[in-house]
Amino acid sequence: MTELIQIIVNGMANGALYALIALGLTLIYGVMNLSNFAQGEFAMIGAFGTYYFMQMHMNYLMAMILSLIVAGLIGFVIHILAFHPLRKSEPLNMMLSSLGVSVLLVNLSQYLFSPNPKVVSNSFSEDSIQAFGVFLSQQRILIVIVSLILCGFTYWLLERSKFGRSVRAASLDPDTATLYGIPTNRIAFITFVFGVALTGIAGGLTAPIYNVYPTMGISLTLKAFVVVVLGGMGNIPGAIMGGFIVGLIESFSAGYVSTAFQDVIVFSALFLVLIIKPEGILSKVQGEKV
Amino acid sequence: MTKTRLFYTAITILCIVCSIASLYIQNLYLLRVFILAAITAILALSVNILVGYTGQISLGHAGFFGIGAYMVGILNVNYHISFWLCMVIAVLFSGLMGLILGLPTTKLKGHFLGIATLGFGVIVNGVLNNWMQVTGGPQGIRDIESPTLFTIPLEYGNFFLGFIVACLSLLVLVIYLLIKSPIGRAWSCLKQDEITAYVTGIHVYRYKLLAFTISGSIAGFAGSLFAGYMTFISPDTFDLNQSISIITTVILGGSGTIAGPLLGTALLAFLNEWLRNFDELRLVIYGIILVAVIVFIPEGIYPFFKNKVISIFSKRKKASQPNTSIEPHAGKDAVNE
Amino acid sequence: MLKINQVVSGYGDIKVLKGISLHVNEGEIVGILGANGVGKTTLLKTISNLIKTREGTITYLGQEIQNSSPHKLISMGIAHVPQGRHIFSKMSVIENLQISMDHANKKSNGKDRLSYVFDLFPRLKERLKQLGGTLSGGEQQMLAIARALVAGPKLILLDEPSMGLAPLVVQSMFETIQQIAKDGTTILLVEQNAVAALEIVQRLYVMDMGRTVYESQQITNQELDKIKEVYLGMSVS
Amino acid sequence: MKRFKKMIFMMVSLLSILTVLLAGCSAPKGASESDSKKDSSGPLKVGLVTQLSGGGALYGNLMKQGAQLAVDQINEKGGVDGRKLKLLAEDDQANPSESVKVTQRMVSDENIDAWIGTLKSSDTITDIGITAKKDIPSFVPVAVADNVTDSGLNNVYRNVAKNSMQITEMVNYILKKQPHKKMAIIAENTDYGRNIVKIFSEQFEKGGRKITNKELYNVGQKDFNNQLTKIKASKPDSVLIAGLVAEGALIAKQAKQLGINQQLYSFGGFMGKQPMELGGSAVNNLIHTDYFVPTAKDEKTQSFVNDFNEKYGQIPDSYYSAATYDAVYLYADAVKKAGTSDPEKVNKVLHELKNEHTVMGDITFDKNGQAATRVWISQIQDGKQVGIYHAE
Repeated sequence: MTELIQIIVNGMANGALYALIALGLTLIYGVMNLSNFAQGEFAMIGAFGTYYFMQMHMNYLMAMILSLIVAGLIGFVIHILAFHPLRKSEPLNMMLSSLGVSVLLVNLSQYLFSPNPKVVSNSFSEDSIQAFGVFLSQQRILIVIVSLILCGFTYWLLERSKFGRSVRAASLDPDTATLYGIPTNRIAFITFVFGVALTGIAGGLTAPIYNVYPTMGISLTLKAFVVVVLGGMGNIPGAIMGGFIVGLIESFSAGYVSTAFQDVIVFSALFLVLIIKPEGILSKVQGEKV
Repeated sequence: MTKTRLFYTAITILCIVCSIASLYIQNLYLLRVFILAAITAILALSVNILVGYTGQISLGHAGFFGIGAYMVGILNVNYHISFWLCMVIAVLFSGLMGLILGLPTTKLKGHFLGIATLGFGVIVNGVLNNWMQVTGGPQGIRDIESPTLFTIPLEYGNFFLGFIVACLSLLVLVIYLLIKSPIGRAWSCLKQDEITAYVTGIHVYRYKLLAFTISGSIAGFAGSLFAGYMTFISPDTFDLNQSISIITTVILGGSGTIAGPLLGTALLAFLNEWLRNFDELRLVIYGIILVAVIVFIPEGIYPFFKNKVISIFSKRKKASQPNTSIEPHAGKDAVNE
Repeated sequence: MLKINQVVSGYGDIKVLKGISLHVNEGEIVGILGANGVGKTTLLKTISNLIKTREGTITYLGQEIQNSSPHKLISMGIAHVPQGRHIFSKMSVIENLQISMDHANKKSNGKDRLSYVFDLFPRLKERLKQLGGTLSGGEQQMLAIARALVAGPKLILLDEPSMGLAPLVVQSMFETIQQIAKDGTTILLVEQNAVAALEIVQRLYVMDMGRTVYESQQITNQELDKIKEVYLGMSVS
Repeated sequence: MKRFKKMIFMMVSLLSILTVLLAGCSAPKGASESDSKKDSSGPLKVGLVTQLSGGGALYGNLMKQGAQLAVDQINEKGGVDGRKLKLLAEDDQANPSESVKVTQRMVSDENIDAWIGTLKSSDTITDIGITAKKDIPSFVPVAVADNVTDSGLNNVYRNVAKNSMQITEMVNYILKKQPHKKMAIIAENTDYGRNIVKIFSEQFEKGGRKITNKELYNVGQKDFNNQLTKIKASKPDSVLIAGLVAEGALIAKQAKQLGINQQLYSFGGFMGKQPMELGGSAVNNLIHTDYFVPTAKDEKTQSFVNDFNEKYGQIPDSYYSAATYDAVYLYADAVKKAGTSDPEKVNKVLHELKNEHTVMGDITFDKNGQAATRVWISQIQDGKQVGIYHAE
């Protein structure tokens, strides 16, 4: 019984993190129609930023905030150089460009910061809380809380604010959105920066539990893609939901089937969903994106 | 007609020259580079059938590549079946896998298809890595028999290169014929607009499945060649990076053309080796070049230069022959599609 | 109000508009008729700058607008109702309207405009919370026009409002359009349904091959028959 | 008709291709084994093939640093018989075909005199197949899988204990000195990890103790809660981490956070101070095998540690640098002794070495080129590595 609860807790804790990364990915996909394979690299940037700012004797919170700004700025530059020129080109080209960006960022950071893992420790990172034999580290609790807050904020921003309306309109039908006064290019810019900054926060949050090293983003990107597809691409509640589902599938398959086949099972689940409900598990209204 | 014949003659001469030249390459390193490049070229051609001719994305082609290689490895080492028979089985089996993958995924589009095929690649890699009893797990399979073709031992790099160039030429020919056949026309039709294709009476689903099957079996063929050449295979070769590098090759070179993937392979193979001079910055530069090429030449290198050449030659003719090629981006601006 | 002078534009290598000229006066309903593929939709998109003008000028209220950003036009008073309606399908009716109001020039009287629109289309008021994609074709067209109107435009570019609608709906739609014009908004109407359009337009152009081939100042019955027969290929019975 | 002509034409082209191919039979076979003359006055070239990009670059760079230090030192002292050493380090991305390509390039393009590599055992085996064709002395300082030195090649030398040696030492130590009866294993899903799982559990269970469960993780994985939860549920009294430090330290940390406070064991990956840096207090009391102790009171070790620290500003505390450093020295000394860089003679000298004193211990290569180096059992105690046991 304890084991079952622990498995669920593990899954939910990881799920919250996946949701956060997927959130950025799904936003960017929605507005730019870009499958951003460099998404995880922004988590890496956020994590490195957190590490180096903390080396300058800043506190964890400060370092995270600064590093999310850094992630956003780098995202801005990359958007100008690698994605903006391709906005009218085929989506496949943008995706490929993002792959190039990923290679570039990973290897550049390896060149600049060496491949050695760096350790970020804050006051939460060591201890965990315990209830009925179930353990959860404090840092993970922090991740869950921050992730839920950010997911909620993003949801509110999109659904309730004027800016969010513009973003949704631009993602549904860019040309018509333009006709009604929405500067779609600028919206794409802002969304991209916002999306990668969110992922940057995720990087800063995970730094204390996962350590910081150049290749840390790659597996996060893959997870985020699974989450996004499960939840329906460009669908915010779907991404949040999908995050938890992937986290749970992972922990259950590790707990009851095989740890070695964990990834195989996750991707098989993805396959099943794609076959049965290609538009994602949460989507209600059918209707293709233009 | 004369143009076509010229094309064939050029190709034939090129192949003959390559085959002969391959026998006289003294440098074993260059030989290895060429052979591996030729295998990559076959892979690129197979992905091109999906990406270039039918407009489907595949981010999991290393899966087929791996299935082909492992079929040969497993059958040859464990059951001592001759290499050539293994190869036939591998090609058929990976074609079958293509068909099976195609059954659910051909209904998907764009990014969804991309992620689904990516998932296929991850699943295959996971199975290769973990199904210890059959695939040997991370250790891979060693001591695969080096093939012998009519008493020519292909373990010598020169002969293998000659053989593989011949295979490649044959494949180019087959694909060329395929593209010019009704199948190819159906593909290009459904690539442009599936609904129109459907209305025109093309069985879209079936043609997509066919593309998946053919593409899978060609990748499997490349895999069996790889197994025969390396005589050692392990799951590391058939990972996501491999899938990504194949599709990168195709798109950089120019998808939807035959010369594009070949040119892409040649350039990337060259780039990869040349960049070794830059030590630690190697992959940084590689990334920059990748992004730069896509940003500046999104249509691919081959079509770009071809258009350049054509525009130089056709300046005189322009008055009499209006350019009727339809821009692929035209639809993007249009609100009504 | 709107003056188009020798405009050339198109997609990629293909020129669709080959030097078209026309003008719209304030308060008019001007129709542009023509067969499929002669460049009517392209013309509207060129006016609203979704497609770049390559040669020629577009003057709106004495100001050249061919180089301004497309998203600025709505605040200048030009609203474009695209062909096929293109409402935001996964957003509610009210959100569709809000989007347009967000970027309009005169924010102050947004409420008035909203109530004006609901007077015109009471149906929409009943469905405020419904997602755009779930509306019927006629309702979607209403929403598309309403969305243009809440921005408080001086000029509406209407692209094939009758497309895919039942004849009865078309009739009431055209009546509403007439009403809108009466209320002081200038309308440039592109239609294939010539019969219906001819009922309401005050002036019309016939397009062919990217040019205007016919311009009529006053529409008489005699002229109507001629237009129908010569330019629109309809037999007059 | 047109189509028919086309077909004919294509058949002809095809046939001609095949003819050329068949004509190839009579072509000179010499191409396959060219024997270029080596320059015997230029620098001695030492090729190092290892992973210098991606996750494993962490270890590959340590190898490169060790080799570079040795090369620089030897050159400072005037080289070997007046010939300088030159290190060529290339990245193989831990990819088999890249590794083969790079090795081949070194062998046939650069005409290397000695080869050192790689991080992964499976790639190493393939690569030494290439160097063996030219009898190039090949050193394996890092890859520990048993079968690297099982291939019967005459030119391969491993100056580090093979995997089964360290596993045996560890099992013997636990059986003799530790009370733990039920052990869980968490292993990386590579041949390294898989081999440990296999050999360790065989020997451990032969000693009458029990393995409660075996969990696998992928290299590069960051979250091990799922594996650890399963391990915890099986109620072991100790946990064995069969992996390298990048993941191993995280495993130790996350195990603590899950309330697994049992004794941890591991292998060579936990050498040096990196485990403490990455794992903090979580790795305290962890017991592991050790090939190289930087604090050993050995003169050679101390001078290596000092020189390395001077050059790179850090203490070389894992065997990656030390063993690679040794490999360069072993080769240079062998050339000195043989008086020539002729591979045949150098190989002979290397095989005849008796208790050559190196940083890694006294080296004697057996007929397969395997040296029996020291294996210590160390424990991390309050942020320090302490040698606690050494089998005599």
